[in-house]
Amino acid sequence: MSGSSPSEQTVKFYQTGTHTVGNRLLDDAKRTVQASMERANAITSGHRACQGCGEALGARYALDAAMRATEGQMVAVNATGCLEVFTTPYPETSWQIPWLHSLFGNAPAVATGVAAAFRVKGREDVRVVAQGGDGGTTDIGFGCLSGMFERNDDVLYVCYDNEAYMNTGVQRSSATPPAARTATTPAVGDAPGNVFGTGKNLPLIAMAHNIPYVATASVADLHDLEAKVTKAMSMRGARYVHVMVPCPLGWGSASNDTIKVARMAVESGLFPLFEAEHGAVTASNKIRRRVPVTEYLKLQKRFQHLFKPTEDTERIARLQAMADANIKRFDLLDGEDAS
Amino acid sequence: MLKQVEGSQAVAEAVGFCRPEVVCAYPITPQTHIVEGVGALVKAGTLENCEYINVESEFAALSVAIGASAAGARTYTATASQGLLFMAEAVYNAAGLGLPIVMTIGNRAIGAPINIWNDHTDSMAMKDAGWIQLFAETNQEAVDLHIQAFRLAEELSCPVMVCIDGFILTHAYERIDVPTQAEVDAFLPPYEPRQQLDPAEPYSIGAMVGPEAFTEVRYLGHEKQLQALELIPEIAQVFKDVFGRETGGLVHPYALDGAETVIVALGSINGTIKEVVDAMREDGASVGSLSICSFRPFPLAAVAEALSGAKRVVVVEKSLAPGLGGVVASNVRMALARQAVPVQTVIAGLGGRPITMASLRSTFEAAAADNLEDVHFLDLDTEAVSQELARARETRKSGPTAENILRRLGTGT
Amino acid sequence: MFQIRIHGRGGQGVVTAAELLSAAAFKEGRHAQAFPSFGSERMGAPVISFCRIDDHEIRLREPIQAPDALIIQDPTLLHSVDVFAGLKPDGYILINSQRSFEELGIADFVAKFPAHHVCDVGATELAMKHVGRPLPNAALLGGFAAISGQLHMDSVADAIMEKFAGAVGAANVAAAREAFEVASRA
Amino acid sequence: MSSKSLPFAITLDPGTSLANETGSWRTEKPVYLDRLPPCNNACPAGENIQQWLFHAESGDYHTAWQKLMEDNPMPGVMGRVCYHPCEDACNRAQLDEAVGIHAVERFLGRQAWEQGWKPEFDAEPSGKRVLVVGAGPSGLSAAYHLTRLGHAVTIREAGPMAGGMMRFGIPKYRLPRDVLDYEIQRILDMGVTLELDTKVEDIEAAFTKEGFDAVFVAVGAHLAKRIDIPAHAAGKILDAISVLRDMETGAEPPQLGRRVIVYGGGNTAMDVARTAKRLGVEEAMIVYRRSRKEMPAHDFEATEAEEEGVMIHWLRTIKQIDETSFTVEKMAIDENGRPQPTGEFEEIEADTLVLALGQDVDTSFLERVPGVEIAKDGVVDVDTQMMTGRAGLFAGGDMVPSERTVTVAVGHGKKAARNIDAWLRGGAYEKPAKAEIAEFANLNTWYYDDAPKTVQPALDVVRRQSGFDEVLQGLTEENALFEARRCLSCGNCFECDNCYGICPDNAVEKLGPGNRFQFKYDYCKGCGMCAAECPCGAIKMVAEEI
Repeated sequence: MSGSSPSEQTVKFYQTGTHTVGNRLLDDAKRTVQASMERANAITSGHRACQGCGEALGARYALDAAMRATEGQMVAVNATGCLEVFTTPYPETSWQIPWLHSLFGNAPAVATGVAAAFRVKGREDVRVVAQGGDGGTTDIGFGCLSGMFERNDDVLYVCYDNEAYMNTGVQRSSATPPAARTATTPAVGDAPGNVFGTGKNLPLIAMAHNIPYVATASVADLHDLEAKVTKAMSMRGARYVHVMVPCPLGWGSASNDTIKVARMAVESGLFPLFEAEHGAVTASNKIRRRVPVTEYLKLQKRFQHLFKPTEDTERIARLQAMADANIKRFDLLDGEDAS
Repeated sequence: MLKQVEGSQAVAEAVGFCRPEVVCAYPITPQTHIVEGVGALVKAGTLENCEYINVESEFAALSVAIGASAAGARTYTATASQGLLFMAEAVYNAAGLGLPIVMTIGNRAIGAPINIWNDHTDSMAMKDAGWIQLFAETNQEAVDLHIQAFRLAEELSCPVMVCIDGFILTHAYERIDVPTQAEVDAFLPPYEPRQQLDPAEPYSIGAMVGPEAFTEVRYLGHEKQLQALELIPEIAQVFKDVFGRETGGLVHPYALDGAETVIVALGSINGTIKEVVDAMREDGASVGSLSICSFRPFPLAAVAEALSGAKRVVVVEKSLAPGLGGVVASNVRMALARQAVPVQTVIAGLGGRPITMASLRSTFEAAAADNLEDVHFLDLDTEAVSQELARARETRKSGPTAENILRRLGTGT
Repeated sequence: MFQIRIHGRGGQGVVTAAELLSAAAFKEGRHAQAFPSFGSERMGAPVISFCRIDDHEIRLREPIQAPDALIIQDPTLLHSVDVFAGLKPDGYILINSQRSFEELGIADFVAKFPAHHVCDVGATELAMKHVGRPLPNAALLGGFAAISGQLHMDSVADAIMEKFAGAVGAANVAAAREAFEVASRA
Repeated sequence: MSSKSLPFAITLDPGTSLANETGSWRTEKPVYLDRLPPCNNACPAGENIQQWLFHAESGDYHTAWQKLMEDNPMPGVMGRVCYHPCEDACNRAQLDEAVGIHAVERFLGRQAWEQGWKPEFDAEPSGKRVLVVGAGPSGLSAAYHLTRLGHAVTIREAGPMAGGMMRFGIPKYRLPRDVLDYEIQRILDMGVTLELDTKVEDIEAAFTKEGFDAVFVAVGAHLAKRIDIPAHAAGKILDAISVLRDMETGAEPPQLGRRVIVYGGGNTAMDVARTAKRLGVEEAMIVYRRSRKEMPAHDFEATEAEEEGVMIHWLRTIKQIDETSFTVEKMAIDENGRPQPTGEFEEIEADTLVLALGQDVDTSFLERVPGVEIAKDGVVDVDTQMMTGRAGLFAGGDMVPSERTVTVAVGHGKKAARNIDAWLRGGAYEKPAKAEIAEFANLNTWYYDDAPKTVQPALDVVRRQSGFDEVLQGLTEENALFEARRCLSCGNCFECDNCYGICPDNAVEKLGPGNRFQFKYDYCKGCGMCAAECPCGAIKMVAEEI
């Protein structure tokens, strides 16, 4: 964030700095694809996502970035889930790219097949992106995903993580955070919400496969999300990008808070943004303005029971500890704050 | 070219000559030798332009095939038994998407109890998934059906299962006329997908379809099977013109002239049945047999016609619909809806139980004498089951049936 | 139709033996069908394989219950399995052993069969001698050709050479030929 | 492509969901609006600060300057002497520090001088003639704006030089004269006639004899307030205004002796004390009866004065003068903020006392004009149109009730000009309604990079004590650009593409550079993300009437 050559300044000190989608004075390279009037709009208007859907947004960013990276030579494979349902209810589809939906649990394998087909036809210029929600990725599709990773197939898999089975009505997945209320982890009893000490960290599992590239991203930092997808598309082999996409319906957050909620997840340390290559973490995004986890939790009804009728300081502390652990593990603080 | 070769190996070679572009492999007995064979062809470079993919499960195997086929590649895989059931969801999906995948089933029983030997329960479990199901009577037919299957699948844009009896065919060394690449090329045109994933034409494939159109989609799937009823004999005819062999088609009638008792069956058991028929005919019995090659679509008309002269029909089948009886028999009865002909079911060869000429003959003679109960379980150890039933009646906690019987037979551990 | 049943143990090439028989018959323009007693047997467990030889297409798929010939690759099976089950009265018996039928304790049984139909050959020793490994199956095929007259030694040799290329094949053929001689003299 | 060849229902043609107009889901809809930035709202001269910064931040200084000149004819002067209430109101102050608006304004003034830019305007000559009395900031501003509106203007100034308090009230070290002269000259170059040393005594004659269609008087407030202090033998007593005037007009600088007491707590007091210091007096002292908290002077002036060695005696009143010794009584502030005597006394030695207790207006020449009302505190009453009781006679600047600063005066000039113009055209000036203020709460400041204010370089203290060089230096272009870019553009879209980029429904249409965006209401579901993520609060959610 430093450096004061005039050219640097025109970017850094422009009103919007590096944080908005674009702006009239930034050179194109510094804007996101979404700032362009010529963007691909892989998912166009008329889809049936809820108001303020983080997944609809994250998917457009990811796929448009991939479209740019591949100059349009791209195919998308989709697991069953909200994204698939709200984009392709007969007789209309919102996709403007070649798109295939097969099943809930097999998107990675289907993508492997698509990639193999293009390879055998000598069309290696056509790249494959597979995508699914956290349910399709961390649970039912986990076996196929691991297989795709292990074979190092030339597929970018993007997981849109909204931390529960939203399509079926907000049931717990292995990506649901502790204490979160879902339809299958109700906020009742003396340990309301999801159980502590459960769940799996898919980015780390992906890293364990030693694949070329693993990254986490968030709709809170759209430049970063795009940059990571772009970087992923510059590589061959199995790549994995895990994007946090808030779900206003499932999280009980305001539809206009979608980006704010995602931002608080990042700024609190609960959702660390990092990159890894061949199993080793290579970079992490520093927290800009650190906030306590309560700033994040309070925006969401699924955590409401942590504050009402009385503040559940013990569980809040455990969640804060998770954030602190991430901050330490991924070195999320800059210089002096770090100490 | 004539060869003395293992059935699996011959099928592998035939599949290779069909120039598949993507082959997915996951091991399961008794299908394994086939994908191993294809794999060897790819590895050796004999089969070029083919991606051979070792996957992590049958579910993945067919899923990879779905992706490859949707992307316009000629795609093949093989499985059996539990494997077929594990990929069940993808089996329906491939048919729903109209992807012309060809898959070999090395027919085998389904557990529990776990059993690796042959019967037809696996294929029967998927009979209504929307795939075409062809049953091979011999290894020669197994080879030929694969070549026909690709053409059939691709002309209809519909997946095809070629069902081969596990071990009985897959592991048998026989004289097989294995075709040449040139012959296969002459018969099987390059794959031209009806639709494929293509950046130049960015369709969405696999949309969600609601009540307003789902019935129509299903109807069209049914219609496709009906078209197959026309196409299967045509393709068999073309195949005969090229290869000079009469294989495939809908049904294979045998010694039906004046046959009052007609035996109906699927797959390799028809060989033994023919021997029995010949033997009985020599002794003056008026029996014949009908081998059904195309189980899906089910050739109602062809079966009705073949059985038009029969006074009674005995269906020998290697699968059981618990609580009903025979799966094939039920289908045959539908074919005979307008004929007052009794159709009896003989459940035989479950889990690899040998089907002997002797047992069949006595059964057919009983049938001919209208002295056969329906449903008849061939060579059933009635003593064993009655004792187990008695035991179960006595004690609430009777334990696992299979182990109990084995214990009683003294072959258990 | 001539039907052969082969008894042995997992790892002794029982299935290969049946395959080779069928291949040899094929080379003589005959139809043949070889198949194992399907199962998941492991090394050492009793294994059976079958081979049918005929002059026209073989449609029969049942296991061979009344064999015309028995090849017993492992004499220890004599006491654990009913290897002789269903053997035709004028059937053939070939046993892999250097010991006499008396020593094997089956003298009385084999006496019921035509003398030239029964034979024991030290096939394992021959295999050790020629191949260097205790794999009796190929050698026994030579013995079978000699006593049954169903196959020519040369077609057996061709089948072996086709299955095992080069030196290994040649060594097995040598073993088979010596077994053929031994059996012919018996 | 057609879907004829494609499988029924399962396979669909791309982008067909455009047929599904999800706009019907909406209960609230976003609308773009321009809110009024607090800086603009606070500017006495009515400058559209956010807008000229908008151009400046893109490096288009000329456009920025022209925009600024629409409201204020003297950016160079203003960037130096204005007490910039805009910066006090700046939303950025709540983020880190206020934008250094005055510094950028001063920079633009400098650019204009170096590039020789002229104000662009096109107005049909109205044929009307307007007399402006007084060449101070108010009069000059009025003349400038009236000229832009097409009227012929004559300025009559009683003094020898134009500029009024800008020249006679503000020392060189705060406002170099070359800057003042240049910007005054630029106004005259537009065709304004300036008559110096011409005191107007008869307003009526200007209408009747000379035939001016309207007259604007802005003669300021020049009469120094005096008080009586018991003095046995009074030492030298001067008033601040005369001292500062003499600095401009006198043959040589005023003689102040070794020690000077300046009596008062306003900016003028500070100016005189600091001037005295520069003239070389050994002790420049300020005596003020209240504390620093209550003083009318701006804090930075007191600070700068102290930096330069001026000694400020807070809470003191002068009770008695005997030659060079001054008896002062300590005061204390009561709960009402008023100073009360304590009965404690001190002695201070000084050679000269300069009174800086404020000024009164010389309204004598107006008293003869029928209809003109003089308020009790000696200022002239004007209506909302800034017209006196005499039709066609308008007044502004220090002589009417208001805060007395150069910027307010310039604002009066503009306001008067607009009213005079409307009156001359037989109407009344309608002030456009104010848009709602862009509050800090309307902003999403996450999107603004961290960028602390640039500090203007200041002259070192020694040189400040010894000469009249300008204390505050200007900004380099890089710094000015940087400072301009710190503007949050409160309430006004600056095309950051956020709404366009983050709409989950692609319901925002980008119209291209300079043309901003528009909503595609056919698809907008009304989630409100655009409004929430708009950095500058230029989007508002309004309920759909159902």
